[in-house]
Amino acid sequence: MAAVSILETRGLTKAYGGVLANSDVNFKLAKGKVTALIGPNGAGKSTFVGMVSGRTEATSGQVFFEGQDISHLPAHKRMQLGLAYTFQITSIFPGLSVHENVALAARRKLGKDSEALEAKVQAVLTRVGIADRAEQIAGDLSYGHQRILEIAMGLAQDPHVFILDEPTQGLAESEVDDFIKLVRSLAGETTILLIEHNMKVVMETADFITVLDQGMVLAEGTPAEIHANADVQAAYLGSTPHA
Amino acid sequence: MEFGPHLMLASLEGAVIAAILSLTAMGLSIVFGVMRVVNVAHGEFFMLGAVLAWYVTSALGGHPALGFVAALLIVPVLVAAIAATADRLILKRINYDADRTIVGTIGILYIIQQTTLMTFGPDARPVEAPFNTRLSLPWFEFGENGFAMFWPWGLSTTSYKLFVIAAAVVILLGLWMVITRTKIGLVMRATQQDSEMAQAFGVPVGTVYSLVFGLGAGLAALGAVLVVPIQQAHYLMGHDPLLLSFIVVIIGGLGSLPGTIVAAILIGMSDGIISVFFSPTIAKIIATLLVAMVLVFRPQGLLGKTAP
Amino acid sequence: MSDGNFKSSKLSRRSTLLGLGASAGALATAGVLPGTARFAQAQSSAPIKIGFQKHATGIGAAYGRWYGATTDAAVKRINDNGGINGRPVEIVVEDDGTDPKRGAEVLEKFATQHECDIAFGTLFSHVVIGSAPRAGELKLPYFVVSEGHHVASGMLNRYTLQPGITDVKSQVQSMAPFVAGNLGKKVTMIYPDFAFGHDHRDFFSAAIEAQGGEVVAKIAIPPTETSFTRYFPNIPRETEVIYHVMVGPAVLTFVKELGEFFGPSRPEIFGFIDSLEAVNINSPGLEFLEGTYFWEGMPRHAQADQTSHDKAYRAAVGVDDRGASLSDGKDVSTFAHMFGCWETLNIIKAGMEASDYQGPADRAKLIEAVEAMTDLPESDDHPQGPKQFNGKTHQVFGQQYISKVTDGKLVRAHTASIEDGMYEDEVDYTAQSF
Amino acid sequence: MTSSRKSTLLHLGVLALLVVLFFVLPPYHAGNLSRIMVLAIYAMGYNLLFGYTGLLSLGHAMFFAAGMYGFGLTLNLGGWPVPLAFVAGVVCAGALALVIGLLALRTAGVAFMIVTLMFAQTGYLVVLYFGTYTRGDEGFVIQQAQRMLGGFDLTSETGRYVTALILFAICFLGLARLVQTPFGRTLVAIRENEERTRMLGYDAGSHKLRALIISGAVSGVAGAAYALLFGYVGATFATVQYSIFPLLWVLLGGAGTTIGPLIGVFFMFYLIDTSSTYTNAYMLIAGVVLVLLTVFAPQGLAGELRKRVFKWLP
Repeated sequence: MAAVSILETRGLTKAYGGVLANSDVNFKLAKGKVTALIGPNGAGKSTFVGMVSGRTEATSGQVFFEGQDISHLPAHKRMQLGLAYTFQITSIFPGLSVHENVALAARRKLGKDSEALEAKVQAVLTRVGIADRAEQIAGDLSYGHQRILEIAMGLAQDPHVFILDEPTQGLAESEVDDFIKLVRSLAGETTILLIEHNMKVVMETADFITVLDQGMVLAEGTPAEIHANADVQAAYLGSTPHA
Repeated sequence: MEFGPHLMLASLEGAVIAAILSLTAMGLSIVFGVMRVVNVAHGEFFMLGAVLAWYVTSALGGHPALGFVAALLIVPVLVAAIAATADRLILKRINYDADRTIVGTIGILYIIQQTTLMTFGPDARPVEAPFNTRLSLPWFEFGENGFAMFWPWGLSTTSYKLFVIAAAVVILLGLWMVITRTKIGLVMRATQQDSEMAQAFGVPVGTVYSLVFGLGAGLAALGAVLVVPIQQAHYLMGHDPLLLSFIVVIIGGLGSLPGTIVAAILIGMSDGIISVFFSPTIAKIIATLLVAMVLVFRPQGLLGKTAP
Repeated sequence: MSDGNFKSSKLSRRSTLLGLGASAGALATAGVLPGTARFAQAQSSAPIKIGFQKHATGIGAAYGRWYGATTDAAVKRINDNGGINGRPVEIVVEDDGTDPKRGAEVLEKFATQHECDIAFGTLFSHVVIGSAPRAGELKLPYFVVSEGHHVASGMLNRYTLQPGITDVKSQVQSMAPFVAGNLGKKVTMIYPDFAFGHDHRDFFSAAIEAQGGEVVAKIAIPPTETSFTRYFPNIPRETEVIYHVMVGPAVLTFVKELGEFFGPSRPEIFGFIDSLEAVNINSPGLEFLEGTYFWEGMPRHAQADQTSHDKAYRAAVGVDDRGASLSDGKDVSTFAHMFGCWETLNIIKAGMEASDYQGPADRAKLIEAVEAMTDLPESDDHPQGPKQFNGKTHQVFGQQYISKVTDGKLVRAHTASIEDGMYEDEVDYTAQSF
Repeated sequence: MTSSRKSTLLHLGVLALLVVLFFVLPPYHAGNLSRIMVLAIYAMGYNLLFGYTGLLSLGHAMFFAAGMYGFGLTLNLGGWPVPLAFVAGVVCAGALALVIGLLALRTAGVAFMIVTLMFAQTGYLVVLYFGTYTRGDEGFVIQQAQRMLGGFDLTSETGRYVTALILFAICFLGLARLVQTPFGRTLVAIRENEERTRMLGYDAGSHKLRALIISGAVSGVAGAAYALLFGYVGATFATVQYSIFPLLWVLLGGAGTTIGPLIGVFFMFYLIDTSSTYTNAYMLIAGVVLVLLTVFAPQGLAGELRKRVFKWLP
């Protein structure tokens, strides 16, 4: 890969009891690009991003972010450095308004500057298309809107690296298309690490793809390269034709 | 400091406390496990059991054993019925919401306490034990004058106290059989694991909740009936059993019935045994701090699997 | 909130109080009291209101019930005899919940809501200590029946007095000569590990040493304890006398387990009846108490030489010769303490009459009148026995009794004189301004 | 009018009402109100942790008592001047909260409840154990002469009311402001979803610890104020009962609302005071009312108001 990497893991390993969920993962994330992380169920994708984001403690190995070793930083410190993370299972503040949800995400950086904060929240909500629902209680939103809200919360942090863990899971077809548009519009603005099962999304958004299988990196490359890769075909694509 | 006898007696006393506590805490644990609510009124069901036991025995008269057996049969059922009614009237209506249940059961606590005060008065009421033979052994020691025996500084207990320990073991075994071997137990466990799923499979979850709430209160009352011949029935006696059961349930690990028993034994015994080594109030301080520290470093409890 | 009795202005309040119209007074008299009592002509026939702080709920409720019964009986007698200064006495009862915070609130309620002339009170020391500062600030005379040493120790204030019951320091101290002389010199003390128990420990240790005895072990029981046997092996084998004093609902357990521990081979046992107040001495499990000794503030069981005062007092309060309710022989009173309410109310009457008390403006005069009291002879007003009041320390001193359980009855074995319980003044409240 | 303007007006209005009430209420009720304000400070301290941060402590009596004894002992035994002793009380409570927080915040949920309960119980026993200084359960009196502040008599009805009102106003406005700051908003976020808050880059642990320290210190203010204004320090205030009270007040008044604690204390106080005029069974009435409230007004009084009428209620 030619691009400059913004995030890198070296020998990242996670063992649950005797079982290795990830073993010796060496991974580089190209700056400003969309990289998709794919692999069959149980391949260790969520564990991997968990270790990157700091939610899950690594058994061994290192994580570098913008050249800094962040292996021993707690999750919130990594977020403060410019990572953002959306959960596989929707995680918002259900009792607060949509506006406050996004404001919480933006406020860490903008702090007491209420005007800048307001502008930021409006911009993000408009961008993802739920500005008209700003005053609604987040828990009352439809499932699709809640997922979009969570993405908005990620965007509001102006992340350098935005990790999306299966963002389109459970979305309707039209919502998936909107999502694809959104991700494309972010290209160049930020770096995206996308865990995705939906091959359509992967193929239409990703600049690079990394395939994880049984906790190890199976293949890396552009979508075309991956598409052509025989190992991947055998291990993954061949057996699970995409939707 | 008479170290040997003190330790022995403390263990014996601790065993009696642990026996009663395991029954009471088991009641709270089942309610907590199945319904996921904190029943602040649990101690009052214990108190109600004790006071009603006094009432039944004194109303019947005759040989103490007669009244005691009657109390043992009637009182837990009565208390269970009261609790089940409270569940129907109040907890069901608030959907077992965690915060509201706390307020609601504090309300029930006040209601039970005050009603008992007005109905049965403020005095401590004794109940005569069905049998109460004093058992004592001397303490042996080699002193200046060679081998010597001391009365009564050795083992001193009563047949009734030993009976309480045995009774608690039998009741707990019975409970274990009910939970693991019967349909009622199966339904309870199913509800505990996933009440929505259980509902989908046709389990009448509302009824199960009422039954479980009643069962929990009934166990507390049973413990109380057993303890009144040792302690007295008093309208404020529910405070300590509540706190101790609460502690036991958490220390044991939420929803873990074996954990509850292990913790009951630990808590019941530790108090007494620590008091062998320190002055009584310091012993209490240490025992209390110990409970806190166990949880600080093992928040899921001793036998709990995941963090609550 | 809902008392519907709001006065519009604070300024007019005092004057309204002073001039409480005859109409209101007449209403109250007609409404509250039957026509049996005839009250002498007085400047005002409005009742004298005495706020009664009662342990109706909480840990002291067993005492509160009997304090209430005694108070009612004493007030009925006072009213039957023409009231105070020709005015009837009205008791305003408020529950203090045996809680110092509520106690203080209730005292404020007496002073500013019920507009009581004085307050009269309660047993548990923490309630008294929590309430007394408010009494001082509200300038409300506060007559306590608590047996605590807090009044005489100087901790409280000029508005707080204890004229009806001897304090614990005096009680404990007066026991020492008998214990050392008749029961033994090596004493093991068992007491609750809080202030009340510490008073016993400190005062008795000093007193027994003065008698040439010693305390060989001090066993403090934590306040939350419910079982006691494990503490008993700590009683040294050389112990000649066990001195026990416990309070609270677990006392019966304590005494029973003490009996079970020793069985037939016990040392002498001396206890404060506090361990068994409101408990039938013939309860199952207490058989072993036969032959043991108890301090009693006033003998629960009528003695062979019963005075006419004792007889009249029992009849008025409604307790029988065994100190139990006339209507229910199993309902045992708190006989060793509750006489304090009776005697205190009679002191209040005497004080009000001596100071020609008319209303709240005369509160200071009332206190001065009580402070001036000295000898209080045994009488229907003081059925417990003769007393001496110390105006400087606001504390009364009286005879104490030691009874031996004989055939299931508490038989008086010794009467400690007033002098046995005297100690040096620790405060002079009369030096404080009102 | 914006929500924040409305809420500013509301807070100032409450304070103005309290000032007016002093002049119109008869002395008994004015006296009650000064006590209610002191207890409301305690409830507000509790509310910050429970209502806003979502941490249910069953041990807050230890912070109230720390304030009370920190003040009472330095004043009585140490002979410190009133302001210094008062600060000592508050610092004691805050420092205790720091230590407890470092340990107890390792836990969550019911374990946190039990851990705080146990620490509070330890605190109670420690007060009894050092009976030589604390006079154990009996407690001790702070003499009228000591309760002066630069010639201002804090034991007069006026002095007491004014002091209580000033302390109340500081805590009331301070906390109302605090929960609107980014810090306060983050506490609410932690209550709603701690994991999400952490993954937004907030240090949840340090926020919770700071919330606990503030909560403890405010509870300590209430404890010290009680001792100062009512002249009594006693172990009763360290018992479990006094840990449960603020929970009850806050739940009744409305958890996570700024005026809920005041409403809750006021309601509970007068519920007991009024019903006790009619019957000894006032706790029975209190019990029934609690049950009815939780069935019909689950958000507490202020919470229901917010839900039904004043959506802007802070």
